[in-house]
Amino acid sequence: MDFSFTEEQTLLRNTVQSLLGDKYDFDTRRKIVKSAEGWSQPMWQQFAELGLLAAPFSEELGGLGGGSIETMILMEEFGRHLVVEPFVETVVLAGGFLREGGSPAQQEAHIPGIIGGETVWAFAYAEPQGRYNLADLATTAKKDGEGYTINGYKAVVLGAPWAQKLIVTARTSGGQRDRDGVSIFIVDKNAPGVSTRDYPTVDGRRASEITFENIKVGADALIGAEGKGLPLVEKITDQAIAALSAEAVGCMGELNKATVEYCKTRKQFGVPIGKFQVLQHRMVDMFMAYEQSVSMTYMVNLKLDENEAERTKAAAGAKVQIGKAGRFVGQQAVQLHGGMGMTDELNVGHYFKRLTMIDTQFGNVDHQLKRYSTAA
Amino acid sequence: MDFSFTEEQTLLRNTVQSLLGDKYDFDTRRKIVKSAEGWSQPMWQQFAELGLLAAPFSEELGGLGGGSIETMILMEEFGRHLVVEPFVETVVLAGGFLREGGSPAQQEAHIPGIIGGETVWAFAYAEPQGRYNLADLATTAKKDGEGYTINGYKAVVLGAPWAQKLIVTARTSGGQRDRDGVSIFIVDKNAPGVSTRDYPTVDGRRASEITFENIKVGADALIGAEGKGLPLVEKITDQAIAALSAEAVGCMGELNKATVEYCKTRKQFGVPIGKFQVLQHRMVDMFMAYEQSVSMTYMVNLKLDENEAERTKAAAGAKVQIGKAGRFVGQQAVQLHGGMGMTDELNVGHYFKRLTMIDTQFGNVDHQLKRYSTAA
Amino acid sequence: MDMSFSPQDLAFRDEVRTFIAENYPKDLKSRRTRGEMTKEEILTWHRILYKKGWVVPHWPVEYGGTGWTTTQRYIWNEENARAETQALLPFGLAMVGPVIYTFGNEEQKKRFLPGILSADVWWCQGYSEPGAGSDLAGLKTRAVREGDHYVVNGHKIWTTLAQYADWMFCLVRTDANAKAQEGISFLLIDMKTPGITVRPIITMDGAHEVNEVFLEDVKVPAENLIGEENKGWTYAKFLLGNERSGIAGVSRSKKAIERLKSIATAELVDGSPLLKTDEFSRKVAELEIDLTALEVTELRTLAAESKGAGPGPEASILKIKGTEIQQRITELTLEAVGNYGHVNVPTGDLTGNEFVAGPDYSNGSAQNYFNMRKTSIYGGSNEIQHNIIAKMVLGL
Amino acid sequence: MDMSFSPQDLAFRDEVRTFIAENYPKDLKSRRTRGEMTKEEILTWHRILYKKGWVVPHWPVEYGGTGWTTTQRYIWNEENARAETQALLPFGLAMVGPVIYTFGNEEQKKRFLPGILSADVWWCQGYSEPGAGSDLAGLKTRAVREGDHYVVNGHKIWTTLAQYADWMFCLVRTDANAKAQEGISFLLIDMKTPGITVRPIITMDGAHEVNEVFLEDVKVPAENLIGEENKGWTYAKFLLGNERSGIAGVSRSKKAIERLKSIATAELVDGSPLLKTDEFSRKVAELEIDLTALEVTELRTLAAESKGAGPGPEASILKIKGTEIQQRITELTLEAVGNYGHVNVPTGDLTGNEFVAGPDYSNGSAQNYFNMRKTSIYGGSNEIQHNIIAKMVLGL
Repeated sequence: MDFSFTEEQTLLRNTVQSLLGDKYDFDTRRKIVKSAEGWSQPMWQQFAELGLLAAPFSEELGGLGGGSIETMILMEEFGRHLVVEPFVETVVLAGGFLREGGSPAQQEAHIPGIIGGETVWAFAYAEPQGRYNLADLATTAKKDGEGYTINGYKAVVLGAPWAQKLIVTARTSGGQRDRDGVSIFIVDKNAPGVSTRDYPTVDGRRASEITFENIKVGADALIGAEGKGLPLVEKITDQAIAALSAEAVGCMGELNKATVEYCKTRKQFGVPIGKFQVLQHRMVDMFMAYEQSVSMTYMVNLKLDENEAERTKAAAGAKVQIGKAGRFVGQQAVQLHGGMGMTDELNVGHYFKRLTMIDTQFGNVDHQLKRYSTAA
Repeated sequence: MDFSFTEEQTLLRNTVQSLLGDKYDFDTRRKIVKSAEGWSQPMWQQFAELGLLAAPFSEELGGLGGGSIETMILMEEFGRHLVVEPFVETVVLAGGFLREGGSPAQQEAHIPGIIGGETVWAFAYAEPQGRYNLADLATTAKKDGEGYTINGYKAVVLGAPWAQKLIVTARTSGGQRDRDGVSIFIVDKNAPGVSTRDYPTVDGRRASEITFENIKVGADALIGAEGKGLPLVEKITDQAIAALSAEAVGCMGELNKATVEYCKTRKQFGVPIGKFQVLQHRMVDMFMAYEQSVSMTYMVNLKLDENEAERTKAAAGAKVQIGKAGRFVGQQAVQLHGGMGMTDELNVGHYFKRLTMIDTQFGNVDHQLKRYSTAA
Repeated sequence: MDMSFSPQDLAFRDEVRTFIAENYPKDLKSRRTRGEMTKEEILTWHRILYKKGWVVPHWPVEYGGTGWTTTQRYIWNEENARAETQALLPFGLAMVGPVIYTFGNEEQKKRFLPGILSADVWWCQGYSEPGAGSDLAGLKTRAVREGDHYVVNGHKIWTTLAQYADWMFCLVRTDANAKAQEGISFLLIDMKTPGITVRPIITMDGAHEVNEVFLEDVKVPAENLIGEENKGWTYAKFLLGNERSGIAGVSRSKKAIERLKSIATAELVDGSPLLKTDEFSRKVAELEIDLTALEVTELRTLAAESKGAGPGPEASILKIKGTEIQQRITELTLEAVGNYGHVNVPTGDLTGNEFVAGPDYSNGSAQNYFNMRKTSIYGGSNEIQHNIIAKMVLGL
Repeated sequence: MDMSFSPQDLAFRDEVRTFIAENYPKDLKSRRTRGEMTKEEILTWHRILYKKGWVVPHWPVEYGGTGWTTTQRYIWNEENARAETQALLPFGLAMVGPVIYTFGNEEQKKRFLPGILSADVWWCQGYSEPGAGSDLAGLKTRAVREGDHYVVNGHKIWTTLAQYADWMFCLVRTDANAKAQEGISFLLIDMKTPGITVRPIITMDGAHEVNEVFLEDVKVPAENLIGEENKGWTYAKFLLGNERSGIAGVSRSKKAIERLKSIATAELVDGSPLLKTDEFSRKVAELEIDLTALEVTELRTLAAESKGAGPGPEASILKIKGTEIQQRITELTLEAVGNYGHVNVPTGDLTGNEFVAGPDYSNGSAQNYFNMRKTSIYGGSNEIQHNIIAKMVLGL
């Protein structure tokens, strides 16, 4: 039983801390978000150069041999700095699908581009009618000679405006919500028949609505076995949940720090407002919510390779915890900052917005509570 | 729009206040609860003499012509004094069934005994498998010549040890949870085949487990039409809910008063603990929970004669409000009284216990939320 | 005891309902927020009511009020909420207007009240300062009397819609040596006076609703002083007391819950309406019950008021519970729209070609949720309201 | 990072698991509370562990400790919770014992430690007073030195199981002029000394667990003073720090949730298990998740401790969250049993023929719920724990 990092892990943390500390302050981030592109390609290149994009890949795949703990370390720092670049989409999700479900040929074809920072990916899975049910797919892929023809519509594909490649879930058989019949495809975003409408998200990122109209992909675009993709989708999204938990911990840590600091300096009625007992206890509750979130984040990141029921409980449990804690800490950080907390100028609102959106990603508290309850 | 009482109502309130103020202090109540009988027959007689038991009956039935507001006024005071005598069971429930569903002959036979304080009633409806579903009945009544034969088991029949008469729900047809097929009977508690096991409840009352073994009752024991009793059961239990809401308001009012008083006098760290902002805000939340409960209690008592959907929403809504508020106010009153709040000696714990049991009666918060949601 | 309306009240209700139906502009109906509106559009409903003579039902008849009873005023508000009409701006009608006719001199009444009624003059509120939020009495803006003028220097913040304002009512410190609540005066300031700069504050939902106002050697004629010098705190408290009433927003919240329920009916979970799931229906039911309780609590306050009791510190309950419910509605609405909660509706200078993803009902859900966090901060934070009840009602 | 146990730890776990299985008395298994037990029954498991040498794993080896690692002690507690063994009384083992071996003199160690280990001497805690609860330093019990004795006068309250106690460790004021936390001494008092009266306090669940202790001119030999006169606060704080660790009660809560789930499986709603309803399963899930988080938080504290960090003020989290969870479990258990929550299980002098209605699992649900309200009051109220974190961790 040990909750400390290895030397390599500590080194990784120092690396990302010093990079973001130097080059990703709040003003820089604001400029990135307001830019036409909405993200920083040069920053992404630096992530690649420093090996951040290689961290969770094995050495055989050209990575640094890390795993979920390395991802957790990075994500917490990305949370602290509200990094908008698509690490989760590209490295955790697409990287995860390729690593755990890809053929050697697919891995060879695509992982170097991820590690090198050349290719950005997005994960097109959600559909308007499907809410958080990963199996609820109206998008279809029909066998067509050796390959497949894909038709359908994907909603709120985060990071898609920046991506060259997409991971797409589609139904190759079965009814609209059957567990069987879900398949996973690699699709070029510039393939004929892919049309996208891009837009900004409230947490300063970009997303697309994507229509697939008779997209032809080859047999080599299929990840894993046809129609058997759902367990892998669940596993990889659980890995993304573990990563988002760490990001949320980073956001909450910063919010708590900022709030305590603000309450120590902001004076009303002649004393720092941090002297008011009600606000003190509120901040203690925020602190406890944070500590409990740290615990669940450790837990889920250590349990991603357990059996399905254990992993599901860990991921659903962590998502519930950060969903509730994120809402509480976010709302109260705004409240305790008063009017200042409401402004776009201060970073407080931005952390709050990001935490709110993290709750939505891959299913909110209600969805995950149900998932937790029904996990065997 | 007017929330004030009529002169008669004010008089009624003064009457009950001065009776209980003089003769139902906490020590007297403790002695009543600890007595072998567990209630006070002489007190009941006084209720009768002062007309309290006649209040909600029409003048034609020998009553004082009041209604739900009169019941509300009495119940609030009963709540303030933690009166254990079976007013709800006898007057609100049995009286309600007779008033709204009884034949003229039944009314003539039974209501004078209620008003005169000679007959005490209990309502035997709950069954172990049925939880809060009023239609979930394993107790059966089989047509037997002119009358019926009743068999079954009733759980936690409040006030039954003191009662001579029972209102019993039983199934005359249909499946175990069908809405149709529920019938309502008047049963003598000393009829052959009725066996009871009595016990105390945690809130200082008495209840019985009752077994019915081949009880014969005549056709005149049936209230309303055979198999069509459920809507009446729902209506009368909603009236009981309205009465219990007022009782809960009485309990909460006393708890809040006691808590504020205690916090003004109890000193720690050299100051009255009521100076600590966290406790102040807690008491404000208790105050608001109380005020919101008063509002819902007024509302339900004014809406008991509306159509079924309106009445259901009002009753379920009030029960949810007092369930949640009662829990919060009760728990916090204990917490703010510290160790003293935990003792049997102080009345605080007794109000808390009563509020806890009120939440259970006729369905707790969860049950009533569901009922509210599904009311047309 | 009786929660129903008298026949006269019901007749009145029909009258106002018909008036609204016949006079509320159709093209305003689809516009939900005033952020996207022009200055003139924001005033549309105000101008219509002004013509009808119904713009200030709560004022004394001599100044333009309608002479309605408390219940009639309640019905009027209900019907407006029911029809989802534009909310009128409070700065003139609810805030400075009553201060002027209560504490102003005849000259001031004549000069300022007509513009408030007609909406020809747009007012803004100069109360909060960077160092004086919850502790309003800690304000530092100085006004020094020089001959027939005051010279004002200071820095106001959270000034709603100051970008459109012609005039500001402003709390200033006229006696630097007096204790916190003394030495404050209530000044009316023409926003065109040299030395005034308005700087926008963009809130986290992207909206420009509030501002900072900098005052640098602003010369304000002494005749613009309301009441007595150094007695401004009295007028300020009077104004804040008026501000709180109506803040429960029960009727608007009812409409918002209706809207929430229709969204949750359209949104599907595994093919069935979200509203039919046990979790969500339960949350909506809790919200509705809370609101029902608050509605009766408000009616009880009104009933007491119509019997002559002033709006007491109990009004703080209306503020606290009202804003909690408003915030909860936006929280559940955001929850209801699912993935489309991510979508940002563009604000500011727009080309008109901006793409907004998702069904119409989902647009702005997140921004609305973010925006409503302000309600527990502004108008006396909910913590301050707790303090008020603790002190004034519980005597702690 | 690693949350799993080493092979050595796993072997140790098997050893203690086997030991408990083989040695824990079968007839104690069905007894859930100690309220119904005789004094001797309460000590059964203690005496067995004493023979085995495992009664004070957390003490230094020289005084009887086992020399186990932090992880091994954690496993030991886990296994006891898993087997639902009797909790040992903390007064000697966890409270006064460590004070005596840390601050007592050799004579005191020889005299008192053996009786604590063997359970031949039953200790109780004389800390709280009617006027000194959360503000313990406000205690008023006076001890005046007269020759080789102290003469003690005062009034202690909430003294758990004092009805059985042979000795009491007691905080007394020895310097009336000193400030609150100074002038306090730590005295050991023989409960048979003339002048001591124990009066039962019945709690709202009907149990007699706590007492008042009146001390009237009680003569206590000066040799019963621990450490230095007027330095008692140091020892008291040390003791309270020990008391807090383990208070999270994670393992016991796990068992209690298992029990709750089996009750909610037996209880039916419309013919289906309560546990399968969306509302109840959701509440149980939230509880389990809270507990999982707390378990890891506790493991993190332990891991830090085993690296040499003392149990810091963060331990207050364990107290707050631990008791919240314990209370919530009893709340949901009461909710689960439905109508049978009304049933009172008789306490006090019983005939043995008392009828208790309802299924066994429902018995005492309400009383247990009422009783557990104490956990957020005793041992430093949860409000005080908040104060501690605010001050010591957040620096507010």
